[in-house]
Parts: sequence; structure tokens; C-alpha cells
Amino acid sequence: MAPPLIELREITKQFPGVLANDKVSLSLKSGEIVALLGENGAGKSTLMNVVYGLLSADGGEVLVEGEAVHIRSPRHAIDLGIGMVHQHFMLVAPLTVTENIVLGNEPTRGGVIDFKQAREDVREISHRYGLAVDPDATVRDLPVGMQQRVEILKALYRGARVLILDEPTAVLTPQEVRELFAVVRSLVSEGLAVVFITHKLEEVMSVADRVVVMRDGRVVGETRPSDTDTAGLAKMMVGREVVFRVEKSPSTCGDTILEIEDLKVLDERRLEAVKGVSFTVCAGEVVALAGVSGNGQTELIEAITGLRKVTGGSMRLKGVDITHTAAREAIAAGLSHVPEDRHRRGLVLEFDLMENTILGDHRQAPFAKHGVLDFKAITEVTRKRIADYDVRTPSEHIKASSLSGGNQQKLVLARELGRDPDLLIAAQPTRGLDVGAIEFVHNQILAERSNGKAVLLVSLELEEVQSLADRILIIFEGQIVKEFVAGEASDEELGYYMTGGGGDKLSSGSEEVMTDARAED
Amino acid sequence: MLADIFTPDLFASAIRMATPLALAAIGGTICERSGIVNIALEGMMLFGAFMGVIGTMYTGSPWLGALIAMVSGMGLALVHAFASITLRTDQVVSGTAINILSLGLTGFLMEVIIGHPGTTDPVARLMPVFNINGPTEGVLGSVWRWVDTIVFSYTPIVYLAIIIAVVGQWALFRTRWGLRLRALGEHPRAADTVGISVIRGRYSAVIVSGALGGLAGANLTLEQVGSFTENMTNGRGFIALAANIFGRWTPAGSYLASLLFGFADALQIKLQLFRDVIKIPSQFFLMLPYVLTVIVLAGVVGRAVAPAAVGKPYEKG
Amino acid sequence: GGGEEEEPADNGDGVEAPTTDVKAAMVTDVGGLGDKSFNDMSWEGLLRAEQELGVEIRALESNEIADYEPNIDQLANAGYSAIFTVGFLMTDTTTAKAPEYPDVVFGGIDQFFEEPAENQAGLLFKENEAAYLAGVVAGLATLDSGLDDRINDQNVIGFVGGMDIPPVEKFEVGFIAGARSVNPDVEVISLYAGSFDDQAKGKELALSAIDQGADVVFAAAGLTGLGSITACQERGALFIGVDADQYETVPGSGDVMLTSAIKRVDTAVFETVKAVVEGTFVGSENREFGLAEDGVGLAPYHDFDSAVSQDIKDAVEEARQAVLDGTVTVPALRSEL
Amino acid sequence: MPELKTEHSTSRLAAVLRELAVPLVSVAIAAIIGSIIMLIAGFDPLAAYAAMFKGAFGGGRQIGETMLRSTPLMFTGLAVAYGFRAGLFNIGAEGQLFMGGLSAAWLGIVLAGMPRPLNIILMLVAGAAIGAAWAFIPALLKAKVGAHEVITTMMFTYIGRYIVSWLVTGPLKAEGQIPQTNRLPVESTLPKMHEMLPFLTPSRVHLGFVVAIILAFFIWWVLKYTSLGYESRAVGYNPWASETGGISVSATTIKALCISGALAGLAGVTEVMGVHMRLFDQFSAGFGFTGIAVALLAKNNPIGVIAAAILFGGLSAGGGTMQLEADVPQKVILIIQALIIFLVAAEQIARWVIGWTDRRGATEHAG
Ligand SMILES: Nc1ncnc2c1ncn2[C@@H]1O[C@H](COP(=O)(O)OP(=O)(O)OP(=O)(O)O)[C@@H](O)[C@H]1O
Ligand SMILES: Nc1ncnc2c1ncn2[C@@H]1O[C@H](COP(=O)(O)OP(=O)(O)OP(=O)(O)O)[C@@H](O)[C@H]1O
Ligand SMILES: [Mg+2]
Ligand SMILES: [Mg+2]
Repeated sequence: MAPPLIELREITKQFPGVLANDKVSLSLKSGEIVALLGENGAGKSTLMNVVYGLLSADGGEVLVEGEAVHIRSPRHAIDLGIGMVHQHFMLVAPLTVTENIVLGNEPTRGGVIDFKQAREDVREISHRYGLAVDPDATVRDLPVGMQQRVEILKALYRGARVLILDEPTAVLTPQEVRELFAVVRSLVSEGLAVVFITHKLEEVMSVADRVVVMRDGRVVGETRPSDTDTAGLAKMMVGREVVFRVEKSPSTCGDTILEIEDLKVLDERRLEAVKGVSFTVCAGEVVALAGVSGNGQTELIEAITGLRKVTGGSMRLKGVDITHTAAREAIAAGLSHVPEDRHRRGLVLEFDLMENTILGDHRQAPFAKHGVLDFKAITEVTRKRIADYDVRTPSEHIKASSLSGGNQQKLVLARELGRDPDLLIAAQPTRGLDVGAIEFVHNQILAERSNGKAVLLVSLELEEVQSLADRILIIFEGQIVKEFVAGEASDEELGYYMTGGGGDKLSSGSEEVMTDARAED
Repeated sequence: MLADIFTPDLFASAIRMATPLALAAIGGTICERSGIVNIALEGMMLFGAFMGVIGTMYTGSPWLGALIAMVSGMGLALVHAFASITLRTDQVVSGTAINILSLGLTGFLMEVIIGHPGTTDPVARLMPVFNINGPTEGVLGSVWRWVDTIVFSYTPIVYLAIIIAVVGQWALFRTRWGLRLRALGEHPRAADTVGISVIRGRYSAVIVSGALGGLAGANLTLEQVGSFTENMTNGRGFIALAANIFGRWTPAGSYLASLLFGFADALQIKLQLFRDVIKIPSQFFLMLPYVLTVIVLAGVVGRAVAPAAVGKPYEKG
Repeated sequence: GGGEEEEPADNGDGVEAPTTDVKAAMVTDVGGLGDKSFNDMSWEGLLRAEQELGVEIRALESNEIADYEPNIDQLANAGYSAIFTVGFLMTDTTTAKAPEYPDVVFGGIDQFFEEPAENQAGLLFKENEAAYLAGVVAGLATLDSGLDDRINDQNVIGFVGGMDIPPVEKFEVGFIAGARSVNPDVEVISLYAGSFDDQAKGKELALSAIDQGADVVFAAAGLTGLGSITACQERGALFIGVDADQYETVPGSGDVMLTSAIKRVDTAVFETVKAVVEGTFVGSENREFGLAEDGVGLAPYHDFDSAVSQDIKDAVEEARQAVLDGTVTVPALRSEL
Repeated sequence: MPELKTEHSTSRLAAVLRELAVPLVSVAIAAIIGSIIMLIAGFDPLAAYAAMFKGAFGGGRQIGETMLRSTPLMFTGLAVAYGFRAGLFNIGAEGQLFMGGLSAAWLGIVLAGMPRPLNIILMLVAGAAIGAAWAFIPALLKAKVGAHEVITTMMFTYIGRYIVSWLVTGPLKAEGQIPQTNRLPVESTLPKMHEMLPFLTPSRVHLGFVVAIILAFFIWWVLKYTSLGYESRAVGYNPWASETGGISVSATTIKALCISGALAGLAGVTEVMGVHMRLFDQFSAGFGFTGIAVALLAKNNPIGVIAAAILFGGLSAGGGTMQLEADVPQKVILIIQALIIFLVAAEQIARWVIGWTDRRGATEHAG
């Protein structure tokens, strides 16, 4: 029998204060998809970064096709046929798709890039693997799903035989996830091996050939989807039973908290991204905004939270007009916001956990009195929140940047929910969280609801939407094209409307886009 | 009055004064595109200016002098690279230290090598490249005067600067070197993950910027004036830094921004001719280039976005 | 420090110099030695005192203004009995220090003291008188195409100033007055660089003046003026130097150096040291050195000596006489022109 | 930009000692390299350093001199450091300093005859205000149209210097030939410190030194313990997250650059009120620019600024003695300054020399 494509033997990696990988062994054969599963901070990314030459292990060895190699650098990994798609994409935003894909392996003539050849190459592989992209688009302008394709194409362009995908589905819509899986299957059928890190158990069930579960830096089990179910996987990961369907009492709609009327908002390119949206959220209700990303959700939320100028319509929070107020007033008026991009918008990574905990409340009691910070109170509250939200950290003095991705998200949630808002706007609140943490967050959101708070949830996860929302608004091309009451619609129906299945709305919508474009000139 | 101001020499003067700024600014562009801030351009220019003179003094050839100026600039750049890339020192700190070092070193070496402070004796200079005898009479004569002054009157490094701007612009957006450079400054980790050596790329960019800074100094001493005076760069390196930002981190933009500044300075000199007419103190003429820059920046240019990773030391696992 | 030259003279070239226990020193202003201007000229005066009087000499450079006072203290405490402070920026400091060291004589170059102490004298120069003579030369030279083939048929001359401050203004105004006295229609272009150490700027300014038709350029701009010399050499114009006889101090400038408007700081320093050595020093005054005191003047024409017509030489002599006689008072301010 | 290390509760004394050991060793290495350069050039480094030390700390007068020279550097160092903490590079502190000096020179005359304490307070406040005002336009341009502060503050430096140059040769010129303003009446000047601390007699150090020290602690406190400082730092690190947290990025930018300008303005005020008693064109020895080095040497820590400024002040004060007694050109001081900045910033070298295996400074980053 041929040796496995890649074999890891007793890989150990120590970070200051954290043993991230503890004698981890793993092997990977041609033609198989291995799912790597584990709680936040279990050490998955660390392990894969070792394989890709980004980190060097403190112990253990890596064998590629039976031969022990010391992977010194990503270049070396690439040469060995290893490709990796990082969760935080390794794309150079101002460059084009083609430039990003060929970067490092450019077709050149005497140092001058042969752009024609490069574009040709990109088209060719994008066609071969069914990953359609526009080679001349600037990466910055692409939606995340498209960016991920570029990432995969990058690896394939370099001739990867082993493809590592670190949480590839966290930012994708169900539609995009299905497309991704189709691509992954076709890749393994060509003899590639794929490592797939995810927190979504159904995905594991549907796509993986084998599942490896990590906890606290160690491999705690290995199984096959056919031999288990999601509950079993969850138990292996977390070490206890996880309740998937959260218990939800019937909605008791109180006062209207948020009223949006005919709201119009422009995007970065000054095109209308939100085109006259109206809806309300009342106390004790969770309203979900579902849609494929890039349909105006980001702009809508930024408008409500005071981060983006409104060009038309009005917004009221608890009856008070907030159409033209800044983020600060919105926060003061009782709004909390879990932003979708935690690194950019959610956290100041260089601040420690205490400083991150007070962001937004740094002028208010108990954190500040007359503009002077009270570190006693800050420490106290931070410690309490770290404990309440199970943020895994050695101390509240460390920088937010040294938390694992999932723990960073928990920190943001701890802050925003801890504020005790009247309205919570949560965008992708469980992105990157493990099942245990998701369960916890969902319960927190529902607790807010039963406390009579209003919640506006923006999510790509239909399951999350279905289990939390009292009402579901489908947003498509900047307009709300359909409204459902909880339990009324199947995932398929939601997906249908999310992708523009609303018939005439679709065509009228696109006409409007053109009118807008003309109006811009 | 207008005919007195807009003489061919106004434009030639603008181009001459733009040259050292442009060379240093392009050096800054290349350096910052790789993700390293270079506020040491002033020091590199000053050191290049000095070593160019010393080199010419010892070799007798201003061409060799210019080469030595570039190598000296590269030497300081190597220090900057070592500090900011290898030691991951704050880049502004390292740049500031180099500026001070260069000021001290040139002053100290003046006393050690030349034997006195202040200014060196004149050395051989690089002379204008062309010397064409065109028509002098009539319409043709005056047309030729314009063409000769604006196109053919310069010394080699002035032309070289234009070539560097054009070629640099092309190379930044068309060659492998340029693509990788841009990637380094925007997202070094992305470059690293596709096997581009961040360290090597940044070292070479910093060293190239040192060579250009040295060349800018050589233009001052070996073309414009022929001798070295302590602190003779007079803040040009900082103006160049501004020109690089103004030119939005592109070689051609840096050149044009420098040209704008050079033009404002040349114009200011021309306007001084009319001190009897425009009765304002000389300081207000001297202020003009700076005021103009602020106005243009505020009114026309707007937001300048630096390469995303600029100034951040790159740490590898 | 000024290097080896500071060694006492008896270590020198065998010429037996007289000895005295007077030690004389100077504190430079922030321009420092090597400025080809008053700092260097003061040092020249001390060197002469070393050679001719056997005085031990010393120069302390000031990197910044804060150095003035400690530098003076250092020298006074080290036993220097004549201290020259160079440049008007040291006026306040010198005034403050003179009473503190009553045994030390203070000479303030370019400094005017309101109430000088007994051991304190201001040494000032009538720069405008030197510039006046230079103006006479330039005003006539620009009309005299026989002088040199670089003289054009336009009646234009140029002035390049460093910073626009009174001592420089005196040079400018004297120059203009001199030129107009012999050539009422002459156009004088005066341009300022805004600094004393930007040669490249000095060059561009001179080029601009030359472009405008100037064929004689006078620069009172410190090191900035060195660039103006280059401009003249490149573009074919004549140059008039400043402070020192720049024919001597700027090597290779002979081909354009018509003459220089000199300010005999060296003489002032030397004479003061001599007075101290001889015990004849009188303080409590501001001494002004003009043409009459031989404290300012015009340098020789050197390479142009034969080219400069007798008419010009006569005119200069006439002007000098007129100033000495008091028939002409040279203006010092733009407003007096 | 480098920033404050967060203290760990464990063994603070050891941490403080460690923090001190590294810069001290760095200074020592710089001195050694400086000696090598001097030896090569034929000077006696031991004599040079001995003289330098004597000139900087050899007695009350020398200590006073060092304090005097460190005073403007503390102000400009604080100015630059505050800007850096908010993500702004105020390269134009020199211009703000000039405007501060200008206001003092003018106001000091206007206020002649008023009680001294009142004058001092008014002049300090006014100087800070005009320094802030001079930074306000660049700040506004940064906040509103995104004009880069490196360009604008630098341009405003040149503009400010020419304005001062014009005023002292024209409208504000005192009688006589010298381009300077009238001398300030004594009630508009800062008292000398030897009036309170006789051991500093007869040095020139003035009350501005105390003001600077107090301000350094105040700025440290503002940055660490106030909402204002918190907002400045947050914006400096991550404007997007700050915005999300309800912080107005443009308002914070404007505030921070104006605070920076105010601090730089105070450098000008105290130089005029404490040292020169009047204004002239060249009253600043590039303090605004040296302030950048001071701030960076201090890693933008206001308390560190005190130490860095005193170090620079000492080097500057010792330079003259070194020149006189060891015959070494003052330029050597600049070289040693540069070496110190390098070595203090590049801590690894000192750590390596100390032989610490401690790798806390070199945390690995992944992902
Ligand atoms: N560069 C680093 N420095 C210090 N600690 C680190 C570093 N990188 C990771 N860690 C720690 O190592 C542990 C494993 O992190 P890793 O990123 O591998 O987790 P993960 O399994 O990918 O978690 P997640 O699901 O949240 O992405 C965590 O405790 C994390 O805090
Ligand atoms: N500046 C930093 N300093 C220390 N550690 C860092 C820093 N940046 C990232 N890390 C570490 O690198 C690891 C990878 O980070 P990143 O968030 O990119 O991916 P991840 O672990 O896959 O997160 P996610 O849960 O979103 O998948 C994290 O565990 C984090 O601890
Ligand atoms: Mg991870
Ligand atoms: Mg003529």
C-alpha cells in the first residue's frame, strides 16, 4: 500500500502558557476528506500552520509520502504539494484576482509578467475545477464567497495535492457551501487529499470521509460519519451532551423598539445598497435578516448603528429619531452591536481584554466617572464576563490578539450583551464558534429576548435563523423581498428567496440598479 | 510681467529643483511599497551628497563619485534594513536615528577627512549632457531657446530621475518584482504564504531606496553645486517623504508631486523679481511652495491610503 | 575645535614668536567654523594674534544656542582673558556674562550693546559701505562690455541674500545705493534664499537673476552664496564675494570673482587682542568699523585687475572718498533708499 | 508604534529592573561603539566621556544645564508621543513650537505690569492654545479630507517659521539692528530654579522644567486613566473598531493632534519665557525634530520621555565640555545620540549582550 500523502507523528507545539498541540498524530491519504473538529482553542489552526510551514513544531515529525521532512516555510510546503486556505484570507486586497493567484509563481518573460498568459492560466484552472471567477476583478471588491474561490484557486494553481481548508464555510451561504462541497469532492476524485476544519457538524456528516476530533491540544478520537451522528460528534468534542434545538418560548411582542422606514443607504462605491427598507422589531422579539452576503445587510446594519450615513428614510429607536445620529448616541440610546468582522470592527487587538471590555462604555459608569477610568471596576467586570462567557485566557491582561478566533468572538459577545441593551444587533454572532459556544450564545440571545429586549439577527446560517428567529426577513439586492413567521418556511424556501427567487421583485430590483447607476453620472 | 515669469528657465528650474526630491521620493515609494517606512531619506541624501564629493575628490571622476554616493546611501539603508527588518525595531525610530547619525557622521568626517567643518572645496562636476548649437535668430531662435532650455539643458542625473520615474512606474505594475513588492507592503503574510521571502524583498527595497537617496545627494553636490556643505539637504528628504505620499506611493506620482513642489519654488523665485510691484516681505514668497502644497492637498488630492502593512514589522512564526 | 591650528605658535614653524600670557578665544555661533564668513574671519584674526603676538588661542563651537553661555563659562574658567562672541544672537548672553567675569575682555562681533560694561565692547561693521563700493563696481561693470565678454547689453545686476535680516539688508541696500550712484537706470534684482546653508537654492536664485539679464551677481548669503558662484560659472556671469576676499577662500572661483565686499572681522579681532596684550583695551563702547576704520572694504580684483577699466577703479576711489568725507551717507535700510 | 507594556502583577520590581537594565546596557554599548569611532579618528574616548559626564552631571551648575536642555525636549517629546499614541505622526512639532514662542513674545509684552503668577499662567495657556491652533488646520484636513498629517504639519512648520521670521524682522522687531522682539519684562518670565534650589546656582534652568515633568505625569495619567486617552489610543490602534465603539474618529484625531500641538507650543513658550526672554528666528535648535527621537526612544511612554529628554539634554550639555577638555568635535555627540536611539530601540542587541535567554520579547505569531 502506498504511504499516506501526509503523516504527522506526535506533533507538539508550545506557546507561552499554552500547550497548543500535544503529541498530535494524523495521517492523510490521497482521495480522502478528513474533517478536523474541536472546540475553540483546541489547536486545529496551530496544527495546520505547522504543516504549512508557518509555525515550526517543538516536537514530532512530518512525513510526506513516507519521507520525513522538516517543513521550513510555506514555500517549502508549496513545493511539497501542500496548499492551505486560511480562515483569514491571505489575499492582497488591492491586487486583481489574477495577480493574487499567480503571486509567487508568476509567468514572466525576463522579469516582466506575462499578464496574458497569467489570465489564460487562471481561466483554465477556474474552468477545469468549475470555480468561476473574474480574473480582472480587484479582490477588495469581491464578496467573501468569491474571495474564497480565489484562495482555493491559488492553492490549485500551485499544484497542491493536499488542500487544507481552515473553517472554509464560516463565511459562506448554504448555496455557496454546497458549491464548495461539490468542488472539494471533485478535487478528491482527482486524487487530492483535503483537510477540512469546521465547527458545523452537518457539514462534517455530509462531506467527510473521516473525522478527527481534538480537545485541549490532543487528538481525543477518530471516527467515520457513518459510525456516528452530530450529537455523537458534539459529545466527542465538548465532552458532554449538547442540545441543538434551543428551547424557545412563544414570542411576546411588546413595545416597538426599532422602526425602520423606507431607509436608503449608499455603499463604498456610492451606489445605493439599501433601497428603501422598512421593518420593525419589537421588545421580546428576535427578527432575523437572512440573505446572501453583499445584498445590503452590512450597509443596513452600519446605518442603524450610526456607522454609515443615511441618504433617505428614517429610523427610530424606542420612538427617538436616530436617523442621523452617530454610533455613540446609538449606544447611549440602548443599542448593542456584534459586528460581523471582529478583527476590524469588533476588537482593538492590541488592547488587553480589560480595555476591550469597556469599548463603547468607556465614558459611562461604572467604568468611568467624569472622564476618569476606574480600573477596579473594569477589572471586576472583565473578570466576571470572562467567567460568564467562558473566554479561555490565562489572564485579563493579555492582548486580545493572542486569543483564539472563537474566544475573541466570545469576548465581543460578552461586552455587547453585558451592556444590557434594549436592542441587540448581532451579525454572524456565532461565526467561528464551536458547538458548545454556539449553544451558549444562542441561549444568551434568547435570554435577552425573554427579558423583553429586541434582537435583530443577521446570519447566513439558516439553522441559526430558523432556531432563533420569531420573524425572518429576506433581503435581496437591498430590499426586503419576503417576510416569514418562524416555522413557516423551510430552508429551501428561504434559500429560494435569498437568491432572488422572488420573481418580479428581482427584475424590478435590477432595473433599479441601472437607474441608480445612471443617476450617479 | 507674465512673460518675465513664464520663461523657459522657470520650467527648467522647476525640473532641476524637483530632481533630488523626486529621486528620494521614488526611493521612499519603493521602500514603503515593501512595507518599510523610510524617514531616513534625509540622512541618506546627506550622506550620499557628502560621500559623492569625497569619492570625486579621491577618484577625480564625478561619475565614480555618484556611484560612491549611491553605495553610501545603500550602506545607510542596510543599517535601516537590519534594524527595522531583522531586529524589528520601530521603523520611524531607526529612520530618525539614521538622520541624526548622518548629520553627525558627515560633520565629524568633514573635520577628520577635510580638516575643517563647514564646506568642502569644489570638486569636478557632472556637466550637462547635451550641448547643441541651435538657431539663435528669429522665431526659430526663440522656439529653440525654449526647447533647448526645457529639454536639453540638464545634467545626467536629472534625465536619469525622469527615466527612473517612468521605468519605476512601469516596473511596479508590470513586472514580477513590482507585483511582489506591492504584495509585501499590503499583506506580507499573504506573500509569505505563497513563498515570497518577506525579508529578502524588504531588504532589497530598502537598499534600492538608499541608492536613490544617495543619488539624490549626488545630484545636489555633483551636479548642482560641486561641493558639500554641512546639512545642505535642508529638509529635502522630508519634503520627498511628503511627495511620495502626495504621489500616492507611485514612482510617477512621486515625480509629479516633486515637480509641483519644484515648480512652486521656481515660481516663488520668479515672483521675488517683482518685489517692487508686489510689496510683501520676502518671507511670504518663500512660504509659497508650502502654502501651495497644503492647498493642493486639501482641495484636490484628498485621502491618501498608505500600503496597508507599512510600518509594521513582520514577524514570522 | 579647530584642529591642530590651536597649538600654541611656538610649536610651529620655527619662527620665534613673542610670548604673552594672554589667552584669547572665541565662541562661534551656530553656523560654526567653516562658514566662510564671520566665524572663519574671527578665527583668522585669532590666528594672526597667535602668530604675531604669541597669544594662545582657542575656538569653541556652538551646536545650538544653549551652548553659548556654557561655552563662555568654560573659556572664562579656563583662563582665557579675551573672549570673542560671534554673531548678534549672542548679544544678550555676552551682556549677561561680562559682569560675571570682570577680568575677561569680551568682544561681541556684530553685537550692539545698550550699556556695555568696562570689559565689553561691541564690534560692528558698516557692511553697507563695503556693499556700496561693490555696487559701484557692479553698476559700472554691467555697462562695460569691454570688461569681459560675459557682460551683456542689459543694464541689470543681481543680489542674492541669505535670510532677510538687517545685516543682510545692509548689504543689499548699500549695494543698490552704490550701483545707482553711478548708474541711475540700473535694475537690481534682489532675491532671498531663506537660509544661509542651502547652496542649491543659492544657485537657483542666481540663475534666475542671470536669466533675467543680470551679468554681475553679488551674494551676501553665507554658504548659500557659494551656489551662486557656481551659477555664475555655469551661466556666464561675474560674481562679487562677501565677508572675506572670496577669491582666496573659495578655490576655483577666480574666473568669475570680480571682487569681494569684505568685512574685516579678522582685523577687529586682532586689534582687540592686541589692545588687550598691550593693556590699551577700552571697553564700555560699541566700535563701528567702516571704511574710515579700514574695517570694511573692497577686495582686489585679482584676475580681473587688468580687465577692470581705470574708470571703474577711479569711480570706486571717488566713492570711497565721498563716504570718508561724509559727502555720501550710505543708507542701511530699504526704507532709506 | 511601540507602546506601554502591560504590567503583570507578578514581581513588579523585577520587571522594573529588567525594563531599566536593557536601556542602560544599550547606552553602554552605544558608548563603546562611540569610543571605537573616536579611537579610529585619533581621539581619546575616556577623556571624552569623562569630560562629557562632568559637563552634564559634574555639579549643580552642570546638572542645571542638563535640566535646562532637557526641558524643551520633554515638551516636544510628549507632543510627538501623544500623537503617535493616537496613530498620528506629528512631524511638525517644530512649527507649533514656533507659534508658541511667538505668542509668548507678544503676550509677555502686552501683559507687562501684571502680577507674575498670572502672567505665567496666561502665557502658558495662550502658548498651548496657539500651538494647538497651529495643529488644528492639519488636524481638520486629516479628519475631513484625509490629507496626510506628515505633509501638512511639516508644511505648517515651514509656514510658521517664515511667519516668525517676518514678524521678528518686521512688525515685532525691537529697536536696533537685530531681528528679535523686545525683551520680556521680568514679570513675564519664568523664575529660575536656583531661586528655589540653591544647589543649582548659577545654572539657567527655569520653572519650565518642573512644568514639563508635571505635564509628563499628567499626560501619562491621561493616556492610561482617562476616557480621552483611552479613545486616543483606541483610534491609534484601530479606527474602525473605535468607530464601532462609539468613538468619533475624526473628533479624536483632531483632539489628539491639537493636544500634541499644545504640548509642542509649550516648548516654545518656556524657551522664550525661561531662556531667551524674547523671540528671534533661530530660538529653537530643532527641538521639534529632536522631540521625535525623544518620543521614540521613550517608546511613546510619557514617563520614558522624561528620561529620554534628560539623556539628550545631558549629551548636549556635556558636548561643550567634551569639546573643550578632550578636543573632540561636538558632532561626535550626534553620532552617540544616534547609536543610543538605535540600541535602545533594538532591544534584542542589549538582551543578547546581557545574555538573557528570556524570549518574552519574541513571541511567535501564527495564522
Ligand atoms: N501565536 C500564539 N501565541 C500564543 N498563543 C497562541 C498563539 N496561537 C495560538 N495560541 C493559543 O494556542 C491555542 C490553540 O489555538 P488555535 O488557533 O490552534 O485554536 P483553534 O483550534 O484553531 O481554535 P478556533 O476554533 O478558535 O480557531 C489557543 O489557546 C490559542 O490561544
Ligand atoms: N498578533 C497576534 N499575536 C499573537 N497571536 C496571534 C496574533 N494574531 C493571531 N494570533 C494567533 O494566531 C491564531 C490564528 O489566528 P486567526 O484568528 O487568524 O485564525 P483561527 O485560529 O483560525 O481563528 P478562527 O477561530 O477565526 O478560525 C490564533 O489562535 C491567534 O492566537
Ligand atoms: Mg482556528
Ligand atoms: Mg549688462
